[in-house]
Parts: sequence; structure tokens; C-alpha cells
Amino acid sequence: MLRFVVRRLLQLIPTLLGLSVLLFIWLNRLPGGPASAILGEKATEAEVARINRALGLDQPVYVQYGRFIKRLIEGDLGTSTQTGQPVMDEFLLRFPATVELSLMAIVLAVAVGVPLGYFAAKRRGGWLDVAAVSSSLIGICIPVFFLAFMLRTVFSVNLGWFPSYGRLTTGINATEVTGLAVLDGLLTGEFDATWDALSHLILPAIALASIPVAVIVRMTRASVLEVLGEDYVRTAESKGLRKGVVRTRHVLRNALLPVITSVGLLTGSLLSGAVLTESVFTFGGIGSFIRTAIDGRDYPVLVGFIMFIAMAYVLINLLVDLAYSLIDPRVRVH
Amino acid sequence: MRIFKSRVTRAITVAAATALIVTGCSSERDTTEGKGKDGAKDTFVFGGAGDPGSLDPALASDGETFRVTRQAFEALLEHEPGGSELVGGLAEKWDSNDEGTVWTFNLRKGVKFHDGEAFNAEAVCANYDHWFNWTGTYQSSAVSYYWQTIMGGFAKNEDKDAPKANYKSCTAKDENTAVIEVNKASANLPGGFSLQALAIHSPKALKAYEKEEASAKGDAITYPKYSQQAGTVAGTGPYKITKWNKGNKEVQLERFDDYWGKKAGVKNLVFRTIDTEEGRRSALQAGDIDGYDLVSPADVKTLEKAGFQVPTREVFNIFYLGFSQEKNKALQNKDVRAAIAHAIDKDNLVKTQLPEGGVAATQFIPDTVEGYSDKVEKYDYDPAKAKSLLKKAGEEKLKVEFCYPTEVSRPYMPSPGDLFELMKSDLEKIGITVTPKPAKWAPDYIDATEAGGCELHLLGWTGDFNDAYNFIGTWFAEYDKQWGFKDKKVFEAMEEASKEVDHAKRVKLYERANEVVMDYLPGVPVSSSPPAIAFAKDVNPPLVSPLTQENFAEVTFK
Amino acid sequence: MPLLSVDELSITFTGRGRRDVRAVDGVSFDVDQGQVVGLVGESGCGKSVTSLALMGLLPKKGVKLGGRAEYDGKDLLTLSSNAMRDMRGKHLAMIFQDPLSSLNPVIPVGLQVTEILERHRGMKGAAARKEAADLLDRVGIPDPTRRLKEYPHQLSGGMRQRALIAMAVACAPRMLIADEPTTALDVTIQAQILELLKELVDQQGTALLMITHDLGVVAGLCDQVNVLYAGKAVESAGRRELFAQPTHPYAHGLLGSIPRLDAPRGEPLRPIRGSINDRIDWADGCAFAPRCDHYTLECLSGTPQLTEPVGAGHGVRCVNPVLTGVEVKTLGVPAEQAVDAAAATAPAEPAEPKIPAQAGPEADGKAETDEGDAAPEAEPEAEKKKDAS
Amino acid sequence: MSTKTDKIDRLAELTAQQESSSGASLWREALKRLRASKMALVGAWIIAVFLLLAIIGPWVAPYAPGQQWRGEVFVNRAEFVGARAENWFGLDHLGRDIFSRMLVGARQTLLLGVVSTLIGLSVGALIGSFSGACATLGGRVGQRIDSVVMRCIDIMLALPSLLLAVSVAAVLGQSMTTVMIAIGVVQIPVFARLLRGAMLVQGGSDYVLAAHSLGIRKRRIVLTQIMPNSLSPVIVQATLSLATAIIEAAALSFLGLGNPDSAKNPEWGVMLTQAQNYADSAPMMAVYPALAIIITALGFTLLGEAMREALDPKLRG
Repeated sequence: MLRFVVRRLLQLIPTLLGLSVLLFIWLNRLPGGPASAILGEKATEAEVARINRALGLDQPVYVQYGRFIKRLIEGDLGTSTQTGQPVMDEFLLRFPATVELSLMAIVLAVAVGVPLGYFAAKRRGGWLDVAAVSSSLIGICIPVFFLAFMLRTVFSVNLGWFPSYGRLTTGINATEVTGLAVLDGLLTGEFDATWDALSHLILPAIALASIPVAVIVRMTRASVLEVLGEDYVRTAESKGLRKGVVRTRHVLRNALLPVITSVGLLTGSLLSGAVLTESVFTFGGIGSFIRTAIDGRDYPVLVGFIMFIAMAYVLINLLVDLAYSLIDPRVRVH
Repeated sequence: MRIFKSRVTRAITVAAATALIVTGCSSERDTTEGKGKDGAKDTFVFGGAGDPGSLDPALASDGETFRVTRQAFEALLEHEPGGSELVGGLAEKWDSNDEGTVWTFNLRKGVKFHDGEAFNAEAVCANYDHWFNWTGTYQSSAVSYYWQTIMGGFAKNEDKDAPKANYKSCTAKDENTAVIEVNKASANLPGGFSLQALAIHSPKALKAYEKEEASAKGDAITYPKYSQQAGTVAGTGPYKITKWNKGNKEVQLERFDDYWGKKAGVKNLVFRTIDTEEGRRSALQAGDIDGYDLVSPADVKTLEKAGFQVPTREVFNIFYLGFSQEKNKALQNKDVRAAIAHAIDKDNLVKTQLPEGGVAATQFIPDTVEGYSDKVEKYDYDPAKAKSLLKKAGEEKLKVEFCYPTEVSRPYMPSPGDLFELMKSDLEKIGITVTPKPAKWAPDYIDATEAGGCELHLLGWTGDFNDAYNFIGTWFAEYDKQWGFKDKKVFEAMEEASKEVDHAKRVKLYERANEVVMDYLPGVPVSSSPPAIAFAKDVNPPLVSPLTQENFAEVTFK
Repeated sequence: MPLLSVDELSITFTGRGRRDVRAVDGVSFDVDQGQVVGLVGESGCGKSVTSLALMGLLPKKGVKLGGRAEYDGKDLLTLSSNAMRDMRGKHLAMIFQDPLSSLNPVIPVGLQVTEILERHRGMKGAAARKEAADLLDRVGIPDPTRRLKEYPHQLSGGMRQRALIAMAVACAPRMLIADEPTTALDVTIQAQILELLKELVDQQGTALLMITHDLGVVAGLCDQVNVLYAGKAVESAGRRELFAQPTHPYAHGLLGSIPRLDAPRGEPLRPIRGSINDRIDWADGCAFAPRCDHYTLECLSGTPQLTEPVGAGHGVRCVNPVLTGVEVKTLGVPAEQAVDAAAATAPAEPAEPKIPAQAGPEADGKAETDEGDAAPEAEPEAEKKKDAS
Repeated sequence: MSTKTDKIDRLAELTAQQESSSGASLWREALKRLRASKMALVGAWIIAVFLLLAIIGPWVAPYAPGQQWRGEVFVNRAEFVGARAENWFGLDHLGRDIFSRMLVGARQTLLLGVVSTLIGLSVGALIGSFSGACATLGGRVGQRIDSVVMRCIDIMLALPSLLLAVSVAAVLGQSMTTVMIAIGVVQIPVFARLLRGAMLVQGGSDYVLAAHSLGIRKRRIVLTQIMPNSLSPVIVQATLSLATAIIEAAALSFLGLGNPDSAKNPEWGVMLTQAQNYADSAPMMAVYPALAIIITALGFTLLGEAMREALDPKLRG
């Protein structure tokens, strides 16, 4: 087990190295430079040259790459040209918000997607099935930012049910423990903070969950359909087991295995979605930070984010594999 | 352990359930928010368009930062509320010698900094000396832009390209008299003394600042820690900064009870960042914020209809269509430039694209700035004339590249892409072929225009203080790649005006300079328009300022 | 009174936009306490569907059931699904064909045994585990306590089938249905499993409905045999009677197509022509007619009735029954001996008179099923994993 | 590995199996099932209408997409002109006819979808078949190469597609071409995986073994046997990719990376993004392009999914 983990982590190194070369080449191919991004309207040539010198951008490429790598190894992803703070600090600051939002979205997606997929499969061809399948297809086809936008207009501007932006209402100064506002509120007993955070989370989470829900509904449905046709379900039925037992122990337990994998690996689409939803709701996570980085051509942030995702992807992959081996006795990691 | 666990689980369940119920109920949410013990609303939330860059205004050069710091820091001079006249700030009176090199300030008495320090002449000098003695990264123009603009370089310039220092000294003549000397008269004074970047900090805070160093590492400049969190910075303003919650994108300020002037109307002031126009609008409509700036012109009417307050500012900016004559030689012909000027339907642009209060421009400064001339040549909308001018120049098949920035909203141009579309169709009407060259605002677009890489481009300027040089001086005082022309008449007119120390005479010279510039026509001034600002129904809004220097201490709730 | 009495059972699959398919068309048989009744036929003949119908395991939608199936005075076909749930596993139990796919792969074997004890016998925790271990022990699984913790993929094929049998007999049901319990197993294991089943029937007096295509199994185990063809019983007789005198041309052909060691070299096998797909509707005549060597025009005049041309209790659905017995001259031994030979060889020396299709057991469920292209040369008994349904 | 890859691999596996088992008849089978599928029918209809609009749209559009109504109807900022006789869908924020822009936009949208899918397909096919060829025919070194390539491809799949697009746009500047390339790049890993999967399955299939044992050169086997047989999964994936491309394009516009020359060549995504700024005063301006995007994407998704189901016996009843 441990060897497996170590080996997988070692595999990460060449991947990240390769990625770093690509990113460095990309950075060097970029037009413009950080100097003018810093200076804005007021840049003059002399000032640009001064800044470039200060940043070491006048040195040979290999020296710059060397420094780039050295800094990466030190966990230094550079400094944001927009905020003037280390990219790593910015990520760490905003990471909990995105984690919270993603978790909420995944929880929502699972809570809605699994039962829906299950019953769609059970009543295959029935109205529920048709509704579930078609709404999941439509869910995939609605641009996430448009959905977020609609949700905000309807539930926040028109109905006033939920706040239209942000993570917490001003004036609610929750004590930070984990950085996850909802959890912090619970841990410290500040329940008003918890439900304030929750109410801020709901709309973005729904928007963000739209694609995962669609994926999970269809995965669950296909998987349940497959499992329902399996002999062991018939065996379970032939034993006269109660419906609930058959459903949970024999159908869902098996049917959810592929769904679990997919949930773990929705990272990519979740982060893409987070960039869009967070920026619609001005949710102070990595997503909206990346959005402003895109607008402001904050390349250190973008590069750092790509490295970050690549790492997260590999790690999540690893976690999913480990989790899988715990759930499915047929899979054992060596 | 076990007890703890089960209690937590129960708490989670209960909380989640209640939360769902409570959030499902709209009235509940609105009433619990931002209220003090007595039930009156005591928190004013204002939506900004971007996060501030630092809490030390001396390190900043952008409006979003200044909007926040302005509530907590005051400079020697200020602008009159709702106008652009210079009035006393921390200095009650000011004066200069005839050469404009020695500036004497009679300071206000009984002023206290947020950290309890007393305000006096020594504090003023400590600030100016602090800036003058900046070293290292602080000398980067990215950090100390305004200092360098107003006062030139530093005690020890570390970079040979840095401007020569114009600041000479500051002496505390007595407790309440500070004297600031400069080497050379400058058109930027006394206006510069009003800049938020030169606002006065507590000497105790300055000492703390000096322990930290901004650093340039990697690809960008890292701001010092003290400027990134509340606690160290201390000014004299009606509010003190209590918390900067970057994760929640908000800066919290609290009423400073020892403020020398009228105390702030609302106890808590909060600036929250909402990056998009429609996001800010939604937040105001949903009742989540009490006001926001940079209202999209299209939203003004609907907001007003719904009962929101959208007070109109006076104009203090200029939006222009620039020509880079070196990039396209045809533009070196005055007839071609005039043809383009006659082709642009400015009134249509103003009417359909700019906020209420916008006006078509005739020269490169708004009419609110001293030095505005009524006698400049006006190039009225006249497609027929434009066509004939083109014909005269022999450029009937003129082709131009037209740059415009994307994804940006500047106070003088709310949506550049749309303005571009309208101008493009104007130009096409007189037979000019237009190639669109869109680019991201920073750095791509800025780079391109600065380097003279854009034949036609859209840019503008919002004044820092009421002096025409702050506008035209930055463009036409000498050869500039952006414009790519050398015209003796223009340069001389500028030089003459900037050297004049006498205020009234200088204004006259500016008028003349504007006439010369418009005669030469280096570009087409298009419009001056006030960025719209909106407030909730239950707010008594502050006097809106043409320089977007609203003082939120004036705010009260109805 | 028989324990289970199936009377004119018919099962029709209906589907939107598709023609109704009558998979079982008026099958009747009885099973007495302690009796082993065989349902024999090639794939698609309706035997597995019959068993599923009796267990109430057919889907509600798209299936029409007709006739009666009385168990202990209750009609299994009309019982509510909850009542049926109470019956299953407790009174009626079933053993399936492919032990690997019939066991839940991600649950330890132990839980799969104890869950039925919990459900029907109210046993919990350690008691249930102990009983489960006893059960495994009883069906001949060594080291049962360890096995309880293992997962199906860790057991051998024979052990898996034993585990399935243990589950089936856990509540000492009075009626056991075994659907091709040996098909997926190695031949040596097959014999052991049959032996085990036989023991259980003998010891507990359980009634066993044996569904198979394997005549060896029939000969070794069954008291009463029903040969099914295209959803109808074409011949129904005691084991000895059937083997002595297979009267329906189909049954006759089935027995005749068993390769035998004692046949002379070079003697060709005599398979039944065509496949079960070459059939006509029972309403129009004998469904077997297209493949029958003996058919006459008479065969196409309406459904043939079940008659008893060779003796009481030996029903045959044919207008031209074969009355000569299995072609004794080619077998070279008297009919009576043939039965014994088959019976004797089946469990004990299984390698010998087996039906060819069984040589390679289908180890897992992933094997292809291409029902459509069984060539005439192919063995008609080539039973596929999945019954046509 | 992920759901995305899972589906892709499964598709490759299935079609490859079918091809090798009995070729054309299975195509026919699938086609028959497809024709019976309501999903496919709805999808095909939507696509047909869309294609028709894309082809004739610019010709039948009543006005030039860039034409602006000035003065007489579009004044005073927030007052938008709604639907009326001359302008069926009303005027946009610059006084342009929305109906005409929608029609012209259909072609832009189609062009964008097709070109970007082709980019993704061709580059993806190249990488995928290279990797697959290495894995099946290249021995141990080949397998090493294959695993490295596939790991990179997996990471590419994991990266948010928007970031890839931003990266491309950053280097190439902003234009319609950039948008197409950016979206195409996002599709590369999908197609690469698909083709590699198909090749691996087929590489081990009987007829390839047979060809190999007959002494046919490896390269020839790849070219003549494996490649043509990987066609059907590619068609399915390409259909789905068209939907993705349309949605991605909208997301790119939202992030300000869309087609900049939207006056003459309006594209639905850009139209939607622009309309959001006016959502309060002219909501219909957003509704038209949004519906168009959703419905068109739905059309391609429906057809693609129906095709996938038709090919996959597991998903059938």
C-alpha cells in the first residue's frame, strides 16, 4: 500500500517537470510582460525597462528557467502581478472557499443525482426516467455562467431568498478554524455564521453542480441498469431479502462503484465551473481569483494554478484509487 | 471524544435544517443584516469594482484602493465636497513663494491619528521624508508612481532611469507650520498635495512600515505585509480600517470617534468587491449592498425607475480617439485627421453609450478644468465634409487599424467594445476600411498603445486634480511614441504654460495651448462623462465628486 | 396432494412496439415432497423462465402470467409481491447457474449467508455467523469460519456453488429450484455438486425442481422428467420410462444425439437439425415440425394434444410419436441398460458420456451469446448462459 | 480513468468489438436502433434546422448584422427596442437587428464547432494513433512511450478546458481563429484517448492477429485495418464534441476571450455575453442567444448520446 502511494507520487515528478517546461516556454512566448500589467495606463518605456530589470527578465532564458524551477521546488509559485502577493499565499487564502463550494456542489450532485439515477433506472422508460435523462442532458447544455446568472436573477434579485454574491454577510465575523465557513460556524457554535455561509453557498453550488448532477444521474442510471441485470441481484431477490436491503446492499453498493470514481475525478470540470460560477457570484475562492487573473493577464497566477491542478488531479486520482480498493475487494493495490 | 462527536453531529443536523428553513425565508435574511443593538442600520456596504491593492495609499495608483483609503487618510489639501476646487485638508491654509518652490502649510489643530498619535508639522515632514528616502523596490514606479510624478526621484536614486528628485526638504517651522521645499516650480503643485497617495500617516505607523521591505521576487512586486492587513496603517480620517478580509473580498472600517471634524454618519463602513457591473447591480437590487460605483449606463434608467438613487457627478475626465502618426503615415496629413474628426458622431456616442451627464468633448480637457477654451476649433459631425476632406487628401481608400480594449470598463469609457463598434460604423460611412484590433486591457492593449503600435486607439484620462497640465501635459509636452508626432507649436505652447507660476496667467496659457492642440488635432477628443454611482433607497448619499472622491462619512440612513 | 402443482402455466412477454412472445405456453407438472422433477430442453424452450415465474422473480411490467402454480395451497402467481418476498428463501429457494456472477462480488460470503438467516430466521450477530459456518460446513466447504470473511472471487468455482447452495438451504425450504446448477462448473465439480444436492434432498425431504439441458443430470437425479420444447411440455414421464422409450421425436432426438463411447468408430452423431428458432407457432401445429424427421401434414393442423400412447403417466404431445424406443440397435444395448448407464456415468465418471457442449464450462458471464447462428451441425443442447427471455 | 475517459474507452472498445465481429451488419443494426430512438429523432431534427439556418441564414437575414439603427429608434441609453414588425427580435444595445444577427450567428457557430472539432480530431487522432501504435506494436519501449503520452493526455483532460483556452489565446492573441484553436485543443485529449483505445482493442483482435500472422507489415495493419475500423466511435465523439464546442465558446466569450469581431460575424456566445450587461433593461436580448445555444447543443448531444447507445449493447434493454 505504502509502496503504491510512493510510486504514484514519484510518477508525479516527471509529469510536473514536463509541465513546467511547457509552461515556461508558454510564458516566454507571451506578448507583453508583467511590467506593463503592473503599470497600466501610466507605463513609459523607461519604467518598463526598469521593472523588467528588477524582475530579472533581462537575463538569459536558461537562467530564468533555472530560477523558475528552483522556485517551484521551494513551493514558490511566484508573485501575483495583480495583488503583489505570493501566488501560494493567495491560493491558500482562497482555497478553502473553493473547496467548500466544490464539496457542497458534489454533495448536492450526489444527493440529487444518485437517487434520481437510481429511480430512473428502476422505472426505465417511465416519466421519471425520461425527465431525469432529458434534464441531465439539458443540464449539460446550459452554459454554466448563464445558469448561475439566471439563478441569481430569479432567487436573489427577484425573490430575495438568497444573497446575490460573496461568502458571508458583512457583520458576521466568523472565527476561522478550518476556513470552511459552514464548518467553522458549527465548530465554534456560531450558528448564525453557519447558516449565513450556507445561504451564500446554495446558489453557486447549484450552478456548479449542474454538470456533476448530469454526469452522476447518467452514470448512476447506466450503472444501476447494469447491476439490476446482474445475477447476484436476482440471487438476493431469490433469498426473499427486504426491498431496502436489496436496494442498498446489493444494487446501490455495486452500482455506485463507478460513480465514486467519477465523483472523485470531476475535479477538472468542477474547477472550470468554479471559475465561471465564482465570478458570477463574486465568491471569494480560487475561481473568481483566476477569473480576475485571466482578465488581468496575471500569468504567474495562471501558471501556478495549472501546476496546482495537475498536482491536485494526480493526488485525487490516487485517493480515488485507494478509496476504490477499500470499497471493492476485487481491486487491491500492490 | 464520543460525546463531542455526537454533539457535533447533532449540531450539524440541527444547523443544516434550520439554515435551510431560515434561508428559504426572505424577510428573515434582510432584517438580521447590518443592524445594531437598537435595531437601526449601522453598516453601510459599498460595492467596489476591484480589490484594493494595498492599505497604504502611498503605494497605490488606482481608484479602487484610493476609494477605501480616502475614508481613513487625509492629505494636506483636499477638494471641496462635490467639486474640484482645492480646499484645506489637514492644512487649513497654504501658500507658496513667487517661484513656486517653497510651500508653507498652516496645519489644523487638534487632529489625532487613529493610533492615538498627535498630528503636527513633524508628522507631516516624517511622511515626506519617509517617501523621499524610499529605497529598493519602493523606488519602482509600480510602487511609488504618484510620488515620482509629483516629486520626482528619491534621496538616492538606485536606478539611473528614475526621474531626478524635485523634492528638497520639509521643515517643521513650529508645531503647526510645515514648509516643503522643491527644487523647481511644477505644474503639479499645489494640486499634488491633495493626492491620496501623499496622505499623511501616523509617525508611529511610519516607523513600523520602515521595518518592512517591499520586494521584487519572481515576476512581480510583493507589497509589504503592513499594507496587506489592517492594524499597522493609521491616518486621521473619519474612519479607521479594522479588517481586510481578502477571502471575502471586503475591507471593514469603523467610525473614528476622535475625528477632528464631523463624525461619520454610519458606524460601520464596508467596501466589498464585486467584479462585474451586473453583479453589482444585482447585489444592490437584492439589497445586499447599499451603493456601488461604475454603474453601467444602461442600468441607470431601470435603477431610477425602481427607486434607487443615481446622483450625477460633474465630469472630470476625457475620452479620446488617439492617432499614432508613425504607424500610419496617412494620419500625418491634417486633412485625414480632420476627416476622421468630422466623421465621428459624438452626440450619438454620448446619447447611447455614456452615462447621464456625459457631454461631447471639443478639446482634451473637460469643461470643469481651468484652462478650458471656448475658442478651439470644433470638428462637428459632418460626413459629407469628412468625405470631401479625404478626397482632398487623396486618401479615399484609406485603411486603418483600430485598437480597442476588451473586458474593461474605465470611468471615461463604460464599454470600449461598443464605442468601437459605433465609431467603426461612422468611419465606414465615409469610406474608410477599418480593421479591428482588440486586445486585453493590461498589459496587451496598454503596451501596444504606449509603443505607438495602434493607428487608431481609444483611451482617456481622469484628472487627479484641477490642473490642465494633469491632462494635456502628460500627452503633448514632448514627443511621445503613442502619438508619434513632433510639432514645435504644440510643444512650445505646453512648455510656456507649465513654466508660468502665476495661476491666472497659467490658466490663460492653458486655454491657448488647448487651441493650438486642437488646431493641430493629434487625436479626436470624444467625450467627457461622469461615471455613474448608485445608492439604495434608504441611504442619504454623500455629495458625489467629479474626481470620484466621495466622502462616505457623509452617509446616513433615512 | 403435491407440494407444488403447476397447472397450465403460461408466460407471455409483451413489449411496446413488439410482437408478444409466449415463452411458456401451458406447462403443467407436479412436484411432491422429496421428489426430484426435471425440466429439460434446449435454451429458449422456457424452462428457466418457468423457474423465475415460480419464484416471482419476473418483472411485473411486460410479463403476462397465466394458469396456476399452487404451492401448499397458495397460488404463487397471484401472491402479492410482499407475500412472495416472505416465501422466497424460506419456503422456496433457488440455486442459479453461474456461481460467480450469482454472488455479490463486493460483499463477503459470510454476509451473503447471514443476511438470509437474519431475514427469515431472525438470527443476528454471532449466532447467525455460527449458523452460517455450520451451513458452509454442511455443504462441504472446508474451514468455513475463514471462508465467511472472504469474497466470492477468492473462492473456487465449486466452493462458490456450494456457498450458493448453503444460502438456498439455509432456511430448510421445502421446495428447491435448481437452474442449471452445474453448467458453469468443471466436470469433476459438477458431479460433486450433484451428489450434494442429492444428499440434501434425501436428508431433508426437500422437493427439487431441476432445470437442466444435461440428460446425464436428469438420468442421475430426477424422478420425473418434463421435456420442454418452445414453451410446451412435449413429453412428460418418469425417468425410466423416458429413457426407455423416448416417444416424442424431439425427446427421441435428444437422447439419440448423445455420443456414446460404445458406439462403433466412424458412427456419425445424429444431431437434431436446425435450431429452436426454426419453429412454427403452436397454434398452427407442432412447433417442432420444421426440425422433425417424422413430420406429416397432420402435424400442421392445430396444436397437438398431450396423449399417452405408450402408457399411463407418460404423456406425449405428438401426432406421430416414435414408438420404437431409442434406436436400440445403434446403442447396442437394451434401452433399460442405457438408462442405467447414463445414470451411472453421470455423477461418477462424468468425463465419459457427456454432452459435447459441456466440455468447456463457461467460466464467466462475459462470454458471447450468439443464439442466432447455431449451425445444424452444432449440438442442439449447446446451452447458453442466458436463457432466451 | 475519469468518467470522461471511461466513456471514451468504452465506446472505443465496443465499436472495435463490433467492427471486428461482423462488420457491416452491426452498423446496420445500430442504424436501425438509432432510427427507432426518439432521442436521435429529436436531435436530428434540431441539427437539421440548425444546419439549414447556418447555410441559408446569412442570405435570408433581413439586415446586415452590423447595421445600426440610429437616432430615430435607439435613444436615451436604456430604452431598448423590442420585437416589432421590422425587427422580429428587436434591437440590441447598439441598435442592431437581433434576428439578423442570430441568423448570421448560426453559421459562425457552426463554423466554430466544425473547425474546432476538426482540429481536436486531427491532432488527437495523430497522438492517439501514435500512442496506440506504440503500445500494440512497439514492444516494451513502445509501451513506455505510450504510458508517458497517455499520462500527459490524462492531465490535459484534467485541466479545466478554460485554462487551456486562455493559454492559447494568450499566445496567439484574440481572434475567431484563436477561439477555434483553443476549443480544438481542449478536444485533443478526448480524441487521442478514443483512437488509442480503439487501436488497443483492435490490436489484440483476431483479425489483426490473423493479418499479422499472414506477414502483413505492422504499419500496413495499422493503416488498413485498425484506422478505418475506429471510425464509428470517432463519429459519435465528434457529434458530442460539436455540442461541447458551442458551450465552450460561450464560456470563453464570458471570460472575454470570445470572437472579438462580433459586429460582422456575430457568434451566439458573444451575443449572450454582451446581452448579460443589459439583462435588466432588455432581458430578451439574452434569451434568444441563450436558447439558441442550449437547443443546438442539446441537438448534438441527443444525437451523439443516441448513437452511443445504439452502439452500446449494455445500454440497451
